[in-house]
Amino acid sequence: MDNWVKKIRKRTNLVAGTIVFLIIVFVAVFAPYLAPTHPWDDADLMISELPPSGEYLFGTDSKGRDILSRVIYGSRISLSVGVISQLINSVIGIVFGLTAGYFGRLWDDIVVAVANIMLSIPSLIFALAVMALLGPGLINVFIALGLTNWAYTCRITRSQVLGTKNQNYVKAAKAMGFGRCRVMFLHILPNIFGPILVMASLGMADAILMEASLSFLGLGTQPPVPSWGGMLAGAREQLFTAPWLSIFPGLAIFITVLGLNLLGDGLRDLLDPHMSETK
Amino acid sequence: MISYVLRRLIQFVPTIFGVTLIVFFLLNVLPGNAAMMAGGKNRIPPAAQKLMIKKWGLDQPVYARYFKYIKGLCTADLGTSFISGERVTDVLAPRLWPTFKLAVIALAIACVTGIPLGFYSALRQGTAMDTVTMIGAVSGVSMPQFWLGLLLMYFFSVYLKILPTVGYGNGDPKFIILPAITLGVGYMALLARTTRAAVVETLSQDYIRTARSKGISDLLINRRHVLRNTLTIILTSAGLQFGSLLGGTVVVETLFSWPGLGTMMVNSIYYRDTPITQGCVMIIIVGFLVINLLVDLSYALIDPRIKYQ
Amino acid sequence: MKKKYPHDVVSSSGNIGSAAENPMLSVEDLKVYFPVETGFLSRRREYVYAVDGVSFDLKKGETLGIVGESGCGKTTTGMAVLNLEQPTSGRVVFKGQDITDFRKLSTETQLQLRKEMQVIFQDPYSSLNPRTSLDKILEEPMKVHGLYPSPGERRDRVAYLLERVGLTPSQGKRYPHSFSGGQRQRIGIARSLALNPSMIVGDEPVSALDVSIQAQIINLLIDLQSEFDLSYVLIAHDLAVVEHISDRIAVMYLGRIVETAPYDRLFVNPLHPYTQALMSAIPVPDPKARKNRIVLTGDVPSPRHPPSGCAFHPRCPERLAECSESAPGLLHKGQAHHVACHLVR
Amino acid sequence: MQPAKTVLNIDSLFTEFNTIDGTARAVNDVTFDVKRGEILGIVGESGSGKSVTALSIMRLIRPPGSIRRGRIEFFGRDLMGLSGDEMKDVRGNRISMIFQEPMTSLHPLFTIGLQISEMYIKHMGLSKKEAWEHAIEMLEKVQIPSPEKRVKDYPHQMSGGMRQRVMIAMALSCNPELLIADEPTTALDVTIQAQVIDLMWQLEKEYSTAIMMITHDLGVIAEIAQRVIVMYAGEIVEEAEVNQLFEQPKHPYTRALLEAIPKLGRRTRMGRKPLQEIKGIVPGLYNLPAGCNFYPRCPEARPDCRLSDISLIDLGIRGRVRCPYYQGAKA
Repeated sequence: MDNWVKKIRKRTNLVAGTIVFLIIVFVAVFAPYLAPTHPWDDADLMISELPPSGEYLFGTDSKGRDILSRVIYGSRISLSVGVISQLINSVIGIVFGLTAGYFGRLWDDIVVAVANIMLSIPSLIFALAVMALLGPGLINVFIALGLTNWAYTCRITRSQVLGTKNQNYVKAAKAMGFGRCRVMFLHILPNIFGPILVMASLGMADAILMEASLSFLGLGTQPPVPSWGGMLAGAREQLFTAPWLSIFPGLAIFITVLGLNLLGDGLRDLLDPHMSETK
Repeated sequence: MISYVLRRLIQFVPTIFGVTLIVFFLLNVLPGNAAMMAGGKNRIPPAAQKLMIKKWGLDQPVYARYFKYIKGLCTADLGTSFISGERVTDVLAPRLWPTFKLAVIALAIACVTGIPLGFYSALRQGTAMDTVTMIGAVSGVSMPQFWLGLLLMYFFSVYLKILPTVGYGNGDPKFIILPAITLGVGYMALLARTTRAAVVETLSQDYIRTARSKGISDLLINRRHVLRNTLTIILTSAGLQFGSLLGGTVVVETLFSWPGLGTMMVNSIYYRDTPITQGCVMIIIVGFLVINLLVDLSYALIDPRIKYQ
Repeated sequence: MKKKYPHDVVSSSGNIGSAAENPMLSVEDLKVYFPVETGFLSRRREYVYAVDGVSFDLKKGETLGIVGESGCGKTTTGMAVLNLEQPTSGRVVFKGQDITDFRKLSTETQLQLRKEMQVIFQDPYSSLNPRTSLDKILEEPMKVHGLYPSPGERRDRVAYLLERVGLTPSQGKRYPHSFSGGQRQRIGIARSLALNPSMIVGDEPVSALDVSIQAQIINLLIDLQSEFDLSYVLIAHDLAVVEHISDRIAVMYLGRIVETAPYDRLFVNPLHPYTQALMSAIPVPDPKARKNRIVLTGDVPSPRHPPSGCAFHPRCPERLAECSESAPGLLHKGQAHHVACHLVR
Repeated sequence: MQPAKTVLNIDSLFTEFNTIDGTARAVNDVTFDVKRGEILGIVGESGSGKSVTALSIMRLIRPPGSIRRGRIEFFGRDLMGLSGDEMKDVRGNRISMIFQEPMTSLHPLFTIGLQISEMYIKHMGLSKKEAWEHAIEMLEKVQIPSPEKRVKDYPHQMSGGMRQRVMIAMALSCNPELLIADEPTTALDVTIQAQVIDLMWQLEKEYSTAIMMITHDLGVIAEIAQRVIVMYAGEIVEEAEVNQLFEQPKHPYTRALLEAIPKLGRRTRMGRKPLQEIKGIVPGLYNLPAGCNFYPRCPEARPDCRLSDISLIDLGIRGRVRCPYYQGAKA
């Protein structure tokens, strides 16, 4: 156990990623206590486009709203999109990947074919198509992103199952007459959970980036809900007059996604000794 | 080898078919909706709606329309726009070249910088340079493109005033610099990470130890033994990740008002012009599939295990 | 620790292996083929002929050793007996019951059979679930089969098993990664005993272990056999290990048994040229015994394209013309010694 | 070149691996020499340091491992003092090595012809074409049928035994003075192992190359070696001429090892006696016992064995042994 502590400490990326992630969670949970003003009710055209100052740390936007408050509340959108859509992804991907890998035969062929078709559609393009169908809105973003990346989880899960299925401890479990569900969920799943966890944290980063992109394009979360991507949508026009509008929401996305990517990398190094011996 | 190439080519057909199926049904499951929303937020009188529904054949069942669409695809007919009534192919044709140019230049920037960086980093594992490069790479992967674009725009156009902000500039090369860099950076970072991982993995192989035991110089080991093996791994993952670059064109084109397929697609979604959206999606996906097909075919040249299959 | 050894049968009487009484396990003309992907566009289906007509019996309390080189089908035979591989054709009869179509049997029968037949694997590192503690590894099968229903009984049983294989019950809370290879193999053996089976198939149970550890495990297996009243099918490539443990030995080559005999007969009088070559190829740990070996030429052919006639004929130093034409059947040469070779009539 | 008696002389070699779990002393004060044209067997179990010793001689130890200290004299010249480029002229050219895993030790994407040619191009400065011709010649020497065809093969088209022959051809191509064979037959089947051992015998006579044969298999050692070094937990515990080692093993570990292996035909001749076990487990290199490393498992251990480190006792012509009680135990 001592070694685990040592190993985790040596992984700077894991530690940094975890800290960033915890900070984002903290900010999202306690947003009402941290934000100086309400993110959209306190619009006041008298104070529009003020540069960052002691009073408005991040400045104000064209409608006179405090950018710091909006960035703080924006963490709730990003985090919920990341968690919920990745949860949908993981459940679909794990169920299909596990059953396809374990049962094989026709079911496997079908799942692999569908997953391959899904993988041949660039994720953002697919998400855009789903948004075109459903129309904008936060709930629709959950659904669109939840349906987008499951094929990656499915592929990883399936390949892990194929590798684990022939491990002798699985054969031994079969030889002792254990049922299929017991073997799949109690013997195989716990042993392939590492790579799935890695996928999940990288997938969350991806989902957050995609939500920001969708909102930037005006097809994601709708105003006045303070999505980080949406806040940047109009920023280009004010680049000459109020560049700070572009800085802070983007920085927030960047740091959050970076944190999750570091977390994913760190987990991979930790859980996959094959890859980690290099550091 | 011929059998391998043939097999890959034939596998291409059902994939395309599957993709059209998914895309078509995704965009057409709500038949009335498209007509209702056609023309954007301006509501159309019910009488006109009925007329439009009839005109576009939206009263037919989805599968019938799908077969019609497939039939059209075979003759390179992507349908007609709901808004302008023009043929989709005519609308999209002038948009192809700007997007293609943007994607290729971004790809070139990414490959020329990303692969050497990853290689360099792997060979100097654990050094400060390696750490800096890899922090840079993970940052590049995490960077939202529209934000990076805004920052570049601010620095080069607003602050230094040496490059134009947005637009196509009638093909003036100055205009493509910022969009191409913006689009390429994420992909470059991906390539650098993939390359580093592949090289590190290869370096730990037994046959590299064998090469060392033969007294061959490090340069030759890296150039010949490592590179050759790494190439297949990089190509595979570069092909799969190419989708992120194509998806990025939508964002980057919108940010830089670049007259390509991406802006067209976003606009068509605003205006509920389904045939146009569909056309854009299909073209982008086919581009992605073709790239991956080329990647797979190139294995046959690199890996003898496939050649002799 | 003093060990009592089961009395050794020095002279094997002729009844070993004879079908005088009902055998515990009887395998008849077992075939296991694996389909392989062939070239694209070709309609022809190809197979790996992993096991191609194997027959043997196993009596209660007996140890049958199956030896052969990699690719000879010995492991597949073992897995087919346990129904971890589906036989393509042939019959597997266990305690008088035909179990070839395992999946068609009722669930209770399947469970009952699983309980009776257990397995020990070669690689002690992949044979234990890394996320399960020792106690759980041993308790889970008991729970599933409803043996030792009360937790107290189960705990006692686990403690007993651990002690019996040379571990201490206090180690039960630990996970497999904290044990060495030899200790893991002990855990694997304890697991195979958890259900009180009557037959154990051991797939190369000692070949992955260090020399100094091998002896411990071999001795343990021999001790347990009499104590738990077990029959063994022991698959191995090391003839010396097999001779030490087995009552009867079957030599396999390319999916078929070429010779089978009581261990002492086989050693004194190997009849098949392959058996002779195999024995002569084994390096003897005695420099004085350096000898002129029969060195076979060529490689073992692929089980995808086995040679015609006797599969051994391309490498056989004594082959006859007919060897490439017809495959010899197993001939009884007396005293339970069977051999499949045209030279032996 | 002046015919020297000693090809290689290793003096107090220490090689360590520094990992997150601590420092593993993989090779601990190892001293021995290899004489011209002899086959020296090094035998030991996993973790005994035999492979690390070989890699240390080649100076192929990669981080986190490193050679702490020691001299590796090759014809009187200390390899530790050579520059990287000078060492590359030694590797493959004058000392070459064969590895255990024939399946993974050859580059999968190059023909075997090219992989052998590299040796001639690098060390003899031959042209590609000449090197190719030599490669075919080498394949013929290692008895690969129709070498002019097989030279264009890729490794995946060959069996394990064939690949090991290719490795041998490659290793011997520049006629090295020392060949280090690290478990060259372990991954092979017995009948193929016999072929490879046979081949090595023949080539040894033809090339009069000194061979360092590393294996865990005492049978292989008895077959091929003239002198034997037994290693345990990073240390040499015994060294002796081969007949002496098998007839009069001195160290309790060697004795126990010889008793522990089942020998073909023994049961038939003498009935089944239990194999003599060596109790306990092979010690981890991170926490070696104090005093004699074998003490916890030794059937003949005495209380003072663990008090202080035991040094290797030189018995002159009878070899060396790391046990002060080797005589008492013999009786």
